[in-house]
Amino acid sequence: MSVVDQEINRVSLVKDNLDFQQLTDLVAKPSETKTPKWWFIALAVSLSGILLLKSMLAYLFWEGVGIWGLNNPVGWGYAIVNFVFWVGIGHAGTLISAILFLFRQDWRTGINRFAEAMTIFAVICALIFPGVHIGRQWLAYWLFPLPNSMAMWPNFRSPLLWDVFAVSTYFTVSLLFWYVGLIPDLATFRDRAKTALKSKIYGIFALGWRGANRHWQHYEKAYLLLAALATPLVLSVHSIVSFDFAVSQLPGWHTTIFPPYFVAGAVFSGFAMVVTLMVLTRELFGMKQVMTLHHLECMNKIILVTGMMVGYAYGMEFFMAWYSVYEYESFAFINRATGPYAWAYWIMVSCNVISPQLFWFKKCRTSIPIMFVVSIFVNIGMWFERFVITVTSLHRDFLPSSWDYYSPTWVDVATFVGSFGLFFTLFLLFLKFLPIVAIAEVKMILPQANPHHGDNHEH
Amino acid sequence: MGKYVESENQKYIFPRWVNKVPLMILSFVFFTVLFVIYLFYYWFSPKHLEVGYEPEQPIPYSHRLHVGELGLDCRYCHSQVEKQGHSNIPSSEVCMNCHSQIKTDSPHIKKIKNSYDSGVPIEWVKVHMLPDYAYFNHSRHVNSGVSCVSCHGRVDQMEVVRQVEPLSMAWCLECHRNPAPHIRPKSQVTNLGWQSEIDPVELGRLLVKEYGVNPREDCSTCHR
Amino acid sequence: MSSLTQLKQYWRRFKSLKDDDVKSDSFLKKEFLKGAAFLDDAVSRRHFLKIMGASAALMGAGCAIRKPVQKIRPYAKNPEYAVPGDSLYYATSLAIGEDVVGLLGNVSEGRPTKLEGNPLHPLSNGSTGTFHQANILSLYDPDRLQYGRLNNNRLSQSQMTDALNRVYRRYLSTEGRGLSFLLESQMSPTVYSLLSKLQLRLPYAEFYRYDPINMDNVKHGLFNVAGKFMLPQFNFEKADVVVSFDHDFLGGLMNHVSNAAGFSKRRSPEDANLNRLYAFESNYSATGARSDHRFRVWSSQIPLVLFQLIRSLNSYGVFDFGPKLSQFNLKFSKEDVVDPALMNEIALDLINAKGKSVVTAGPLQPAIVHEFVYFINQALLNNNHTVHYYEDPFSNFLFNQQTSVKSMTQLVDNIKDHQVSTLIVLGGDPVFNAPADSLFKELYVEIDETICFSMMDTETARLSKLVIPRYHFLESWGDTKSISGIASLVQPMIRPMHLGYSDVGFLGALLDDSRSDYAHVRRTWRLKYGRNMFDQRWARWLHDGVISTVQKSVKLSAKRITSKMVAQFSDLVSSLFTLKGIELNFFEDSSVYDGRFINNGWLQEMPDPITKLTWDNALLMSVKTAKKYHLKFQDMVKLVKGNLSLELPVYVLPGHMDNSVSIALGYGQNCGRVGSGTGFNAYQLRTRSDFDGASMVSLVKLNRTYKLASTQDHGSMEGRALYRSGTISQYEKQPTFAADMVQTPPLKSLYDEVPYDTGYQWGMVVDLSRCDGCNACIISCQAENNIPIVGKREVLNGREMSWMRIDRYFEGDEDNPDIVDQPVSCLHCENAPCEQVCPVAATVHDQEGINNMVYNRCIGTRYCADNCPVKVRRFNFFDYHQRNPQSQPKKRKHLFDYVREPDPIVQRQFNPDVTVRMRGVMEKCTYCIQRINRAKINAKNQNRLVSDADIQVACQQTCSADAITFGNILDPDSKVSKVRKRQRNYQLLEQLHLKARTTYLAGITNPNVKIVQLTDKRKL
Amino acid sequence: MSINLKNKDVNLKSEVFGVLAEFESPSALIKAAEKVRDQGYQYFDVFSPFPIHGMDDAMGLKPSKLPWIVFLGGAFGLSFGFGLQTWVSTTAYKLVISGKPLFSYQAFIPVTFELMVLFSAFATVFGMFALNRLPQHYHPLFTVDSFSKVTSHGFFLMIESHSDNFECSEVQRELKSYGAHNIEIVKDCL
Repeated sequence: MSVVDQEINRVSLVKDNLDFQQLTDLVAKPSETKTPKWWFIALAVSLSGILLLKSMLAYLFWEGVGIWGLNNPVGWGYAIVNFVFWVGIGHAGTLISAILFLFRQDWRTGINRFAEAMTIFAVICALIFPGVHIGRQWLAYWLFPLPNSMAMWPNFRSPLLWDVFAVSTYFTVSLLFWYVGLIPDLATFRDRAKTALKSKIYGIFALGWRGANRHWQHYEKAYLLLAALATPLVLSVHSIVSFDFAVSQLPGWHTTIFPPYFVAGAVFSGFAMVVTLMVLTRELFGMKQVMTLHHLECMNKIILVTGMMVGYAYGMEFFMAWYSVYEYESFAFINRATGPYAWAYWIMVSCNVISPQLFWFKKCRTSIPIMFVVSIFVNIGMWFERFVITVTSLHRDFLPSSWDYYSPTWVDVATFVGSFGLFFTLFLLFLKFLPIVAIAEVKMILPQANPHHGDNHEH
Repeated sequence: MGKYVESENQKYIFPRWVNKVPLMILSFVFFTVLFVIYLFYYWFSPKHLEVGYEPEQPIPYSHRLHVGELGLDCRYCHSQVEKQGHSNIPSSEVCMNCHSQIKTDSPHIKKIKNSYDSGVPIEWVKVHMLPDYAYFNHSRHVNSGVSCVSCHGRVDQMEVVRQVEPLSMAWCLECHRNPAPHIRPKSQVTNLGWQSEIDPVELGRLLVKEYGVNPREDCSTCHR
Repeated sequence: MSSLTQLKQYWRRFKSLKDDDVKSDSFLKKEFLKGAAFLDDAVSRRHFLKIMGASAALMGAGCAIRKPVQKIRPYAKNPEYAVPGDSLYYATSLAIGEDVVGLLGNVSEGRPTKLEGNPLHPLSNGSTGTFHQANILSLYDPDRLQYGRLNNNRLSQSQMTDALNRVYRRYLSTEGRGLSFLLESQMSPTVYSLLSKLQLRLPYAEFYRYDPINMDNVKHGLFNVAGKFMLPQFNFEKADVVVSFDHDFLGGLMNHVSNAAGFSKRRSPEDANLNRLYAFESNYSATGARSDHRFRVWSSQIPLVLFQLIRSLNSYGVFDFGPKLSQFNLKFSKEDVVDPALMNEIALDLINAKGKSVVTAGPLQPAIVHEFVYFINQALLNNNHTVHYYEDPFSNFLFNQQTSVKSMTQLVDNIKDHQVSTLIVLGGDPVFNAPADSLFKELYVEIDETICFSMMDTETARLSKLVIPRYHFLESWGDTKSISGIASLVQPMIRPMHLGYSDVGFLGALLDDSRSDYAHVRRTWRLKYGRNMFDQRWARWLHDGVISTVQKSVKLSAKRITSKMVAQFSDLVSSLFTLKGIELNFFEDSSVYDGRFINNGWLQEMPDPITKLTWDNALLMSVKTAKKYHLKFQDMVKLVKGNLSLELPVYVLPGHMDNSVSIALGYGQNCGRVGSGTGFNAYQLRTRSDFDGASMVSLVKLNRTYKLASTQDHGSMEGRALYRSGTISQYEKQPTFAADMVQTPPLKSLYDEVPYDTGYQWGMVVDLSRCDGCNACIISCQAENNIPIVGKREVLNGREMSWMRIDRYFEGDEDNPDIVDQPVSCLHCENAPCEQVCPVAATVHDQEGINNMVYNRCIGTRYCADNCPVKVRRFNFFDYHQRNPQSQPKKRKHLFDYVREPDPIVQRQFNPDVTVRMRGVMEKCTYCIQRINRAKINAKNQNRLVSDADIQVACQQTCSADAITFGNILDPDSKVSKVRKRQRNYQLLEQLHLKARTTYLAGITNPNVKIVQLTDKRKL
Repeated sequence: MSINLKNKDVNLKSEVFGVLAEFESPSALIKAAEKVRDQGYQYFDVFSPFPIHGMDDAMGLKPSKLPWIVFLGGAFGLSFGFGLQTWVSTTAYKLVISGKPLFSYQAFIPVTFELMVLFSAFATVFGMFALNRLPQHYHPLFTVDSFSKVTSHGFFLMIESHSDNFECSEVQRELKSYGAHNIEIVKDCL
């Protein structure tokens, strides 16, 4: 028995073996103690980001997409790049909570809540762009199969329509998943509430959860099933996003390697974003005992792996271009590395392939500053990856006569910056008012949660 | 051991009736959705917005009187309908053909006279309107035996012309997909009251063959 | 709920609306709005808010707003033939410079919307050039002069008439002393008859002429030879070998339409034996681009080259130069410009094609050159066979017997010694385009009374005391007579929109003649053809658009070279060797001609056939020259010539002659909202001494740059098989070489494909061998399909809208590359990549194989454009119609309404059969679906099938080279189905399995094998 | 042992809903649950801050029916998705797109899959709610103050009064014998 136990928790996932109550106190602290000043400052900053985003969108609706840098060969620019970027980031959460759950990776419990929240906020940011990047935004509802007096229906052969379904489904399911996970912890907050109002509000969302085992039974089953559903989903979403490119004709887009390559990239960027945010949060909210270095190290290992996968994909693309003996294809890639957008390409490579190599060394894997910097590099690199794929393939395709150069306008940039405002606003609110850590799940993996735990001490 | 102290927290206990609330909300949402769907389907559809449009015209020309009672043929005034895409609105000249003698003292006829003399056109209010991107061709329809009635209704019974069909794309397609019920002998196209002796659909099917009626669902058929 | 019932009432009761019915809008605006983006409505803000209140839920969606109230205004008296919704064609003709073309005006609802060539007019044969197509826009140019102006006071029509009469009466007393006329070239017999009347009444009135672009040198050259002012016309159809000395007979305006037609007939091997074209030039012209052998020479050295040819011909005993030749030889044999061996081959080629060749020199070459060109043609027995000479019908007028420069010089001198008290400028813009050293501008303002008769508010108009607006030719009665003697009528198709006169009317008013223009024109021809049967004749002329098509060429007996000629020639040639520095050449611009089309948006945005520049001209120079002066694209330079200078940007044009630069004339005016501030005024460097001929300039680099808007940044084909061409021998060896160029694995689709094997199946074939890249198709398409202009800034952003573009590629070494032109518009692929990616099915196929673009369904994802392999889809990033500089503020009707709208005058040009696209939708070539539908409906109403005769798409109709064929590819009798079967036929990017409906016939060149061998040897 | 009179919601008219006992640890709880199960009270439940391994067997619960609900949801989503696309492109409006056949099922797979997942997810979550009778904001247990611990570190077991042979004092005695250290009578106020 005891041997098995030690085997199970050979690395303690929670520092200074807290008991159940201390754990609860720890997680509930941010929402119960006085809000630190930096939180308000950060909120103010990100709110002004939202304001920026709002005004840019208003301008866009008034004037038309001409205010962006798009031109004739390059019909897709920042909007789509940002969309793919945010969706990509939005993969970490579900991946952590679903796939790692299925693989029984107990260390996920410390961070999954946090990562899922990030997922949802990222997907919200992503969802803005496809909606507004079209020419006549007020007709966006034509994308949905609604009966109408024109007797017209959407075209289900279009990858863009697949996208609409994929991303909205993904958002809905992630939201459900997240909320289901939240219920017991909301109940915890309800029961600890200091004021009637708080207890009322949390109470409403806790749905009257009372930890009954007859509930836990269905609840666990539901959680398992959701995980089982979310796993193929999370893989499908970015595959389908990649279809937007892969199903087209363009050299540089029309590649079979895209789905796995995109998924890997998504996980890569998602985990990087989680690390960035986690490093900050555990410092600022004193979650060190739950979000341990061990967690971060695991994350960094995955970043290293996925980074290698992405690098492999980069190489593979070139190989296929050469191997295909298809002049247009080969040109597209030579143009990437040496053409007018070479700068973007090499930023991408150095950030995505070279910088994660540091994580081969445990020192770097476990050094907060290094991992913080690298994770930010990876995010930059992944944004450029999308930029490179979208723009460099478009700006020089089949007929040299229509070749052109794309450069964003200030509106493009401002809109992108604004989307970060939205992201961080949501995130800050989450940090303040919701359990950052899945309390119930962490308790499950505490040693004393094991029903036979008691016995060992008796003998 | 824990800092947990009971007296600290103000616990709120929901009254029993709250348990019914979720169900109520659910049913409420359900009905509002139904309502909204109805809103779209009827109130905001051409069936409701377009049909029944009956603007007042500068001159109260009565189709009921001229067509219904005096038996003028549509083509007397709308003379281009068989040759052109547009079915033309008659020029003041045409009115004057008769009204240079008849009812010359009526104030409205005077208006027409003035326009005829001065050359300033009479501003009729358009009743049946298609959007600019839809190109409807009268001649093509009339020449394949689609009666005026099919789109304009019993104008011969209208004191003031009124829109009776939604003229929506879906409505157009209905006929384009199944023309037979709307095809009649070319000779009867302007005879609004015409009734077929034999089963109209059967007749329609025959005429579709005879006239080589082959309506398209292509976008380019109506949109250019 | 209550608001909803109100909504209902709103639809039912219309009384409530009566009060705020729109009365403000002008008659025109209402009449001409079909096809425009928004219509008048009577929805006041109040009612609008009511509706919105009701449909607040739908506000975002912006739907459920009922279409606004529309008014129908039938004619009070129906004019004959005028049928709402149907277009009528009236014949007319247009003279620009000395070029005359017969036209048909497409008039719908009383407004001409499109010009087509008149098939009955021999110089047009149903096709046109760019200027003729774009002229319709000049008619609806809101910047036109709209009323007379006397020292900046408006004049009514009657006041203008009085003003002119007063002038006339004043000078009657002095018999015209002090009165001077400055004319631009006129081709109207009636105008000339009135002019002669003027000369009669005012014998001492002086007449001068000035045309910045003219045929003077040719005329005077031939005059020196034959004593007649003549111009040659070439029968390229019969010519096997053509040698052009700096003559852009395919690119220039003069006779372009007929030249291109004749020339192209000999360019497709299936139709006739290919001709062969040798071109000697310094600038890269359209003619050079079509040539089989192009030689870069300074245009100033053309005489020397000409002499080389003469020498070679002489050596083969063809050209009898007389005794003088030997001394020539001694003088110049060292100075060969072109490799004599090659020249011998050319000479041989010409000799083999005796009587079936053409030698021609450009109008900018001095008269003496044209004299010798004449003798060469005479020696080669071309005269009266492939080269016909026609006497200028108006050369009996003394002022027409002088060169523009001479005439202008006299005028200037007379102004100087105060012999001119009144100057009447009959058309033209001399203040802008007179030679820089003539100081015309400075002197013009000193004249007591200056009268300017002009359509636009030109610089001349602004400096004139009295300004009289000139009608557009579509508003006026008149007539034209081409140099070759083809007479045709000019009839109005719309009531003059502004005050003013037609050319005839102006002179009539001046002569105090109360007769109408109509009467004047009739009179001219009645005097010519007599009274009997005149009305019937007149009716026929009006209908056909031509009075007589007989072209009586001058039959010339053999002429001999005089010693005077030889002397002149040798002087000229010897003077060449003293030339130092950089050679500067001016050339006629493909967009603004001499500057008169500066305010025409379509032409301004039309990419130049060679440079692909829009909205500007630039200093063209070769790669070597640019390197030499460390210049690159868009660098500003200062050209200095004596005390004159001009600053302008550089355009590096591969194939341009080294140490030689060229500038297009006509830009850099301040005229109109569209044209002002575009380009640089080359006239500032043009002096009388070297008005035509090249001049020497020095060049200073400025460290500034200037953005040039080119529609094609990349000139190389990157070795891709896009434009496919081969020599005639290759073609004969392997006729299908073009299709074989790209080897693809068997192309199979994942899906079983739609067969398209019934009914009409539309298709197009473009013969690259015929196309000379003249751009006429682009403008025609623009006029037919309501395509907006986007302005220079948007062209720089790469957002030009034209549905058709002509891809220009350079091939070969950068010193003297070949230029190939490939017209590309939507290929209407059967497996269209654009369709499958559209999420809302806004672009789909119809049963007839056309790739429909449904604007009203499009939400603007731009995905289709991304996935279009040929990038022919055009996106409305903004609403360009409302952004046009000539648009005006609009009374907004509701929240989602526009703030601006196109000027109502411009709106009249819109084609009512084509939807005007709003912002945010994609558009592209539709195969002129509106024309197809019209033809189909007419045919069906007549219970017959559509045949070739029923349909011509806009680009095809206007193409003078007959390079575009369109029709039903299933119909075995249709031309397109036959042409499609030709072995040169190939698909663009067939490896993508597009199954494009638009296919291409490979370009075939006919190089001289011996010359190729020789040059290859030289290379080794 | 003694009825907790501090409980403000208890008034004389209220009737006994069940007996609530608090235990020290998961292991204690699981043992107690086994005993109660053997006693044959059919209406009892245990309450804990997190699911406890083996508790289902200890309580003798039948496996959850949720998977079947999810299966139905998925099946519906799948057929609805594919059906919709097929109907739209072959029946509703026959449009030729990129020369593909009207019924190009290859292209319908992604949306079909997504809708299947979507509807299964809905079935999972709302099925779970249904099976758990959630949301249920009021429950007699919430009237018990000490019960607040259940979401933090409290382990409870309750036997409901409407179980057969439920006798209040007897039940309390038994629970005490199972090692419960704090026993309360839960009252349901009417």
